[in-house]
Amino acid sequence: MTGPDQRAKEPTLAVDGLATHFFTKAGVVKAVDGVSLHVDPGEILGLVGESGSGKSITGFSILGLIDPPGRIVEGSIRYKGRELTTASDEELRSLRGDRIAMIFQDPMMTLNPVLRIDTQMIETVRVHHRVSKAEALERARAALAEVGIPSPESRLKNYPHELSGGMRQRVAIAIAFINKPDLIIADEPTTALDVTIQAQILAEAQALCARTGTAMIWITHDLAVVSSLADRIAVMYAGRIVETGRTADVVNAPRHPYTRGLINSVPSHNVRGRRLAQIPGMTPSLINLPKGCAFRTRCPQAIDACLEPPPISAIGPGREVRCFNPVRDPQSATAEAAP
Amino acid sequence: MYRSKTILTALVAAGLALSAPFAATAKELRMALSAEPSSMDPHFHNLTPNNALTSHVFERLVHFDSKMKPIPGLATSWKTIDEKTWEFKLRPGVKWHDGSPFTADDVLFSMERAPNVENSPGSFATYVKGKTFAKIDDMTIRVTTPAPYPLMPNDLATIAIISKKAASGAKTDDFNSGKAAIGTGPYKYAEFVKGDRYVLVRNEDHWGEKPVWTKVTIRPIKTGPSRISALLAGDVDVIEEVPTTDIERLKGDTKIALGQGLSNRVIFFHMDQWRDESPFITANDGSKIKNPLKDKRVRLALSKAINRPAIVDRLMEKAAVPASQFLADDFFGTSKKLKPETFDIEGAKKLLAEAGYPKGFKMTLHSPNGRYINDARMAEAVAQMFTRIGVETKVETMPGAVYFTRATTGANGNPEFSFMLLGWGAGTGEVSSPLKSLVATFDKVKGMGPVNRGRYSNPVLDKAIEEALATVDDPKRAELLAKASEIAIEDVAVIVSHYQLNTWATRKGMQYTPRADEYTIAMSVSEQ
Amino acid sequence: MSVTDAGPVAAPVRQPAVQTPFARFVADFTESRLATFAFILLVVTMLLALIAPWIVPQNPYDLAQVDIMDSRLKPGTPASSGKYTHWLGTDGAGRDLVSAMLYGLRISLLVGVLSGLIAMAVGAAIGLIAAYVGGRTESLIMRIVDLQLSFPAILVALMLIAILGKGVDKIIIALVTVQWAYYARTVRGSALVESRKEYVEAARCLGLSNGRILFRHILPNCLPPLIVVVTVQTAHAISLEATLSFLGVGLPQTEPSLGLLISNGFQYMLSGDYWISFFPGLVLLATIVVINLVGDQLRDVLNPRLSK
Amino acid sequence: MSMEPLVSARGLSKRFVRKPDLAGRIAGHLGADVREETVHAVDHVDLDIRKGEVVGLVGESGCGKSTLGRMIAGLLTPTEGKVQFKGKPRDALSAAEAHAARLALQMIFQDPFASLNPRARVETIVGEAPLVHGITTRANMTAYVDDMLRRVGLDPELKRRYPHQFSGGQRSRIGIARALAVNPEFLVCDEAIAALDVSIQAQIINLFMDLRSEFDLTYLFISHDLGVVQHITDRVVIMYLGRVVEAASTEELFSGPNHPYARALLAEVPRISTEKRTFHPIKGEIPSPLHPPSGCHFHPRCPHAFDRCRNEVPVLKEIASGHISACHLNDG
Amino acid sequence: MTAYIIRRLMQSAAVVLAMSVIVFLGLHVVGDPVYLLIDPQADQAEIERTIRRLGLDQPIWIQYFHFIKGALTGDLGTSFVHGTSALKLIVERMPATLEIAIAATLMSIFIGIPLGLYAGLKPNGFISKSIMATSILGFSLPTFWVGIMMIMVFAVMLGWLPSTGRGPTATFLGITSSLFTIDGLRHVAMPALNLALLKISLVIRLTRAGTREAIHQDYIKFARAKGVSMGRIVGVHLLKNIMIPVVTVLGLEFGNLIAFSVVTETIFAWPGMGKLLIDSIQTLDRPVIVAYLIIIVLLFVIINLVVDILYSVLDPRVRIGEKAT
Repeated sequence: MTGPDQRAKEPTLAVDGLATHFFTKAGVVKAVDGVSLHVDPGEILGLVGESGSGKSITGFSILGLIDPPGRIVEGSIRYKGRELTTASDEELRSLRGDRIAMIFQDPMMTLNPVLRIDTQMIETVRVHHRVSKAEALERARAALAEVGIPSPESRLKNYPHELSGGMRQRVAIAIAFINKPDLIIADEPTTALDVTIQAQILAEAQALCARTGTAMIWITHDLAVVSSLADRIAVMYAGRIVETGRTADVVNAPRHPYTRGLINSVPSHNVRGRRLAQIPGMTPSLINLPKGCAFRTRCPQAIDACLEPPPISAIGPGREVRCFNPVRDPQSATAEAAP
Repeated sequence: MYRSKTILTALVAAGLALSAPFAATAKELRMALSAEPSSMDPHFHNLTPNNALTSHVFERLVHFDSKMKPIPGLATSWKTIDEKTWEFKLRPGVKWHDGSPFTADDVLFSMERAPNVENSPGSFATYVKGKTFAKIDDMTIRVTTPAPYPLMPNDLATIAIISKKAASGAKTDDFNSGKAAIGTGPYKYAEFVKGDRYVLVRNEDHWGEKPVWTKVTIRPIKTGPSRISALLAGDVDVIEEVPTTDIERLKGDTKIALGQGLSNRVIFFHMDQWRDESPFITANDGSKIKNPLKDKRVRLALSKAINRPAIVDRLMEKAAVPASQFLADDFFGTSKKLKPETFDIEGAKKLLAEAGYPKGFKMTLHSPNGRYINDARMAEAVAQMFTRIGVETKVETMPGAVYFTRATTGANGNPEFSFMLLGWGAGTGEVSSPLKSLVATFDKVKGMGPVNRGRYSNPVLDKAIEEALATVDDPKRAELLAKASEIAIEDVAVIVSHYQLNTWATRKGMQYTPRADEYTIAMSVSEQ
Repeated sequence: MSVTDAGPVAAPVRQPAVQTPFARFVADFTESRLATFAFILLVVTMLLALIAPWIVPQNPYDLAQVDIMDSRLKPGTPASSGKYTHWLGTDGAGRDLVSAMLYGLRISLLVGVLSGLIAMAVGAAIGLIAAYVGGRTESLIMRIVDLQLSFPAILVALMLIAILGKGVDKIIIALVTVQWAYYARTVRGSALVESRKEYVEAARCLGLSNGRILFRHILPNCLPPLIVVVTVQTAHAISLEATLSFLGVGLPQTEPSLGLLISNGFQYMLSGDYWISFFPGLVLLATIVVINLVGDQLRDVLNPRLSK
Repeated sequence: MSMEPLVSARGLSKRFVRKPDLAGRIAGHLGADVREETVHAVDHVDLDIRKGEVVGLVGESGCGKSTLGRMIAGLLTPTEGKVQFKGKPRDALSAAEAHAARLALQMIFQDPFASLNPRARVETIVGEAPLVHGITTRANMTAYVDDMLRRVGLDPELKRRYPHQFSGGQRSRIGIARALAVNPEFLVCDEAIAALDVSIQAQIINLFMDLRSEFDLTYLFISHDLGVVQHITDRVVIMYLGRVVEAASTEELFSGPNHPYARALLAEVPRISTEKRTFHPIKGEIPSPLHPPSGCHFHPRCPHAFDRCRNEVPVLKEIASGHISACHLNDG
Repeated sequence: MTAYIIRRLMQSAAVVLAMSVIVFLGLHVVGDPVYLLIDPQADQAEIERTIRRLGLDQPIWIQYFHFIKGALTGDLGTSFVHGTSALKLIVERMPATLEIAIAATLMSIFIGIPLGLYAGLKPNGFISKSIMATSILGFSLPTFWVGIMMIMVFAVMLGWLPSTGRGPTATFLGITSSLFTIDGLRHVAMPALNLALLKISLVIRLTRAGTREAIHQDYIKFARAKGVSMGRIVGVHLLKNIMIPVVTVLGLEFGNLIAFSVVTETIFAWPGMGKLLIDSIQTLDRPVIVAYLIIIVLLFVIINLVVDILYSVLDPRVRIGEKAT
């Protein structure tokens, strides 16, 4: 669906060298430090990273939702060619929820508990479009039906607490899709849900994107989820993207030692009952990152050069890795792949 | 729209109501009281604020002048027919507020009702008891007593005369609602909002001198500083019971005038003189001792220890007079011989040593707080003074609610305390009242010494009091009462401290004529 | 052992040294300069109150040292004995105001702190028992707590003082009566929350005794909200005592607290002798403000929901 | 593996009942809608765990797996049924035996933050129970705690610190050390790795496996993560709304799940794949345990449901050796 | 709902019973009102007659029994001091107290919420810090002290407002209140503000705390991500959530307001229930005290009910009665 041949087209979103830092009393937290990525129309980009890797902050930065003490210190975010880092608050506001929407992690917390579903949906329409209340309500109803909510008419009259977690997340997705945005940033939208519900949500999201041509950035810590969903994957570690590429390429042949470690840590990727191939150590503090490559201290194949920060370099079409000493035998990672 | 219109209407109405009395001759007076009258029923409760309020509307046969001398009221004159019979001539031509004429029947009706009001927490029965009223004609009343009774006019000065026609079968609430509040007085009932305001309008048909004010609004403001503030802010014209602390300042205020006068109230101390061991007196080491207050020398020593001029000057802000006896010198039956005990620390110490207490003893002084002017501070000051002569004195103050029960019947029906601060206002305006109540031997049957909380007992004094009470001839009785006072004071039956001065403050241009009975009434406010 | 390849675990770089919860708490607390200042002021105030008898020129509660002749002296007037100066004047009974205020502060703090502590002990015990025992006992206790809380403190105190009479002990009894329920509710609430936490389950799993779990594990973790309540209630108690004194049902006349000093001096407000109630008022206000400031900061520091 | 189960549950049930109070009952008499509400968290479950075995307990939220685990660990009292330890019902144990059983059954908790007392140092957390129970002496406690920490891969130097000074993975290790310190035979791991990052998860899973061989431990491994369960367990039990629907050896279950729910569950587990996948999720949501569906709890979502499923509760039947399943389809 | 009301009723019945027993016994121990009320000149016979007239000669339990018997028929006894029905006395004075309590509540809402919102949205600004510092003053100043200061400044020195007392009343929609006249409002202003001061501080703090907490909630961030304007976020999303604790606390504090009016009414000579109570305590007017407490308990029941209903209106997650258990 996407590929190098389509790169000539203007991407829906292009982030270049984004750095978002938090200026706390304890020091500067470099939550996002030089992230570049892009999504094309209708494409699903999986942004993978563990907690504290800066993946959510990247999402919020795109929407201009970084609050003090955080600040975008560098880089550019271009939505269809429009620069967002310098855009006014009002410009950003008019984009949010209309052209770029977001879905949050915890469905129990994202809907305002004291407002009815219809209120929360209608306002999303009316804040961006001059339509009548009835028209907005109709769109809300349609959006609910679109995400597979049975009897949307009556659901509109409900308060969030009257719905289950899965239902609420569907409502949140419906709100995200209601204005037919060009881009949706989904921040771990299925992490808090049960497996069967997660599968339902994934199915809905996939179908919707395909249907509407909306681009999506799917942020997650779970490689397994994106590997079956995303067109491309970007792996983040300590505020930086360490590897990007088409999903199959990244999963089959991870080049960055971290990506490989991550894939190998997944139990189902190991022989049952055997010790897992684990990454030693823990995620470093973002205030006090190791010099050079942030993964250096945990990396089994670190070399002296890693004391310098590695640049991200293209190693193939649409395939980049940030490593001085990338994994050479990509097959080793997937050799034991199960099932 | 509807709302604003209604409010507007209400405002216009209110405005009219307010502005109407101001037209031409209208003169309104606003007075603030320190206590809240509980009823418009003049027989409901014998209480100063009630009596003061109701005396605007209702009159008595005999009135007290500002010095509490009996003067004609609804009775124009009275005389004794014999030792046990008094005859009162009623004032002719007096009309009730509803226009009906005042007659002897109303008097008999009033005397009948006064002691028997339902739910009364303190009736006038004491003043009616033992008196038989008879109508001679419409304008003449005769009162007979089983024994010679000289205080007849004083007693009858307490009982309001109400209209038989309007008040037959009336309950206290009927007076409050105005239904039965038909009097003969200089003011008519207009409004009674309990705790908020009491409004009176001038009775244009009154028989006597017409008061200046056409409309009187009386409001209770209990807190002293608030009362003063209301006066200073111009919200009221007259306030009573000016806190002594503010007298100095108000004297210097050109917008304010003060009226100050001697009251019928004496502040004194009762001393336990009946128990061999007094509960609140111990030796300095805390061990029990024989009750030292039984020794006259000790009582005298304590009296000498009190610096009365200092109390008057520093504590009462000069709103008091050092006391020599039960009532100030001007009152009927006082002794001209008695002088305030002199302040003499050395003498006091000497007397204590003579009595066998060279190092003094420990004592607790009990006092109410908020019942008399500066009572708690007074107790504290006196305790200081006693401590200086070696009698280490602790002060315990308590709300009147607790204090009077304990002081009267706290210890199995007897007074609980050893040394207590009290005040006495002679309601009858003469000396027999304190003598009979405070220092006569406690005797339930005879009704003597009912509040003799020290249980002082002196047969000589009892005899003197009884003799005086049976003497109808005024000069002779005055002499006997003075004699009795001298016996009591010289034996230090009680320690008297000072007579209170009552202080009223008015806005400039008005003057309050002070009253010894502490009444605050519109008739006493004159215009300058 | 093979597990060690999980690390020599990289020492956390955030905390350079062992940091006790207390040290962390101190660090958080001192983040606000105002609160730190308030805390120091509070300590100074308490110290002053504590050592009052040794630093003031006069024992204002000893009637032999107080003379009515010295009443209402202006600030700066020398004492009649000539040995010292009434820097803040004297009150209506002739007490040196500096002395009276420090003694009054003593009483006010004593009343506030003691009633707070006793109420805390009583309330915390009842709250813990309620949370621990559960069932009907808990319902009963909590209903009583609700009733107590739904009834205005000032009315209860007023009635109690009217019934018990005056005195520091009586005031404390009354204040404990109106305060214990706050503690009971707080402790029960947090004890319930804590006892649902997994570390309590873990302790039970480890076979630790109920008493040990209750007092060594649950109670210490209920302390933060309790500390906040103590500060708030102490300030409240001091203020309530002052109000009761104003209403004439407070402390004995000869041993005035700050509240009683104000309420006595209140009579002089309009007569120009402002100092009699102004200075005690200032000290009372400062004390309560300082306690509240400390309590506020405690609330912020100890509130897990606001922690960074 | 011995045949005698180390721990077994017999007909274990847990019901949570909310009874209306006096006022509620009066209101009920007056016609108000006041009912007693009952949640059947666990409904007649039988389970045997043999010594040295790792049993996985799988199910989605609200299925009662945690409640079951806590009943087995002795933290909750069953409403009905018995837990047997080494063949003896727990309530029939003598005081000393009960004490021993209590220590032998330990639990590892889910939340690495809530499961450690924030006001205790690591040495207290780990050392308190052994000291109280006389497993170690005060004099030897330091050495004992150091040893425990080393075993779970923590630097003993850190033992004077407080929980908030550790990362999630380290806290998990502390929690494991605490349980190990009383020499347990059996560990109930309740979602013990769910809150950890992927890379740390792997470390802890490895730790569990190492400890198992080192101390001859038996595990009940409660998890919703089928990937982990598949990797670590010998046998898997699947629960749905308080009931066991299927149990089998791990290999057999993962190669051939029988119950439609088990099949759906397995199918929907996201796996790392190189292909974009199309999802075919089962319909509907998990019903409220307050009002569970009649008959087979799964019938409203089951693609194969027929009348019998709505009316009759299916019983667990052995469909192959050691493989039991509760589905009416197996009868037809 | 029914269960809830029954529960409330049972609870309040228990309170009333407990309260009345305590007050009866307590006041019995304190003293005899007769000595306060009766004319000092009265002799022993008259004192005893009065005691009989007030029914105080009976053993305390018989007095209590009579009270209960009367109470069941709606008669809460006759005031010793006023000689009229205690209930009537209180009911007559209730409007005045409710007036300042309502005015004070409105003040705390309309002053407290905007200030609290501001302080919560800009927690580090100078103005916010000033607001918070001032609110601590509001907590700390003793009511009586502020009251007299207000009189001195606004009535005596500036002469803007009347010093004490209640203004003229007017009737609007069947309610007679001084809130409906200009002069009445001028009279209400100071006592109400005096009473409100503490509540304003409370509302400021609640609102600020609520704002600070809510602003970090996902649903606010989600609303921002939807492109909703800040005005609507604060005015709708935030405010509706903050109102829940504010209304609850204010409702419950309304009772305290009425209770604390004891102090304010004393200073401002406001003819309300509080002043009646303090006078009655001073004169040991037991029937009034007991009746007052019963009325207060009933008031609390009503207030709690109203608060709970409001609560469930504001917070759809709550069903009436659930909070109470």
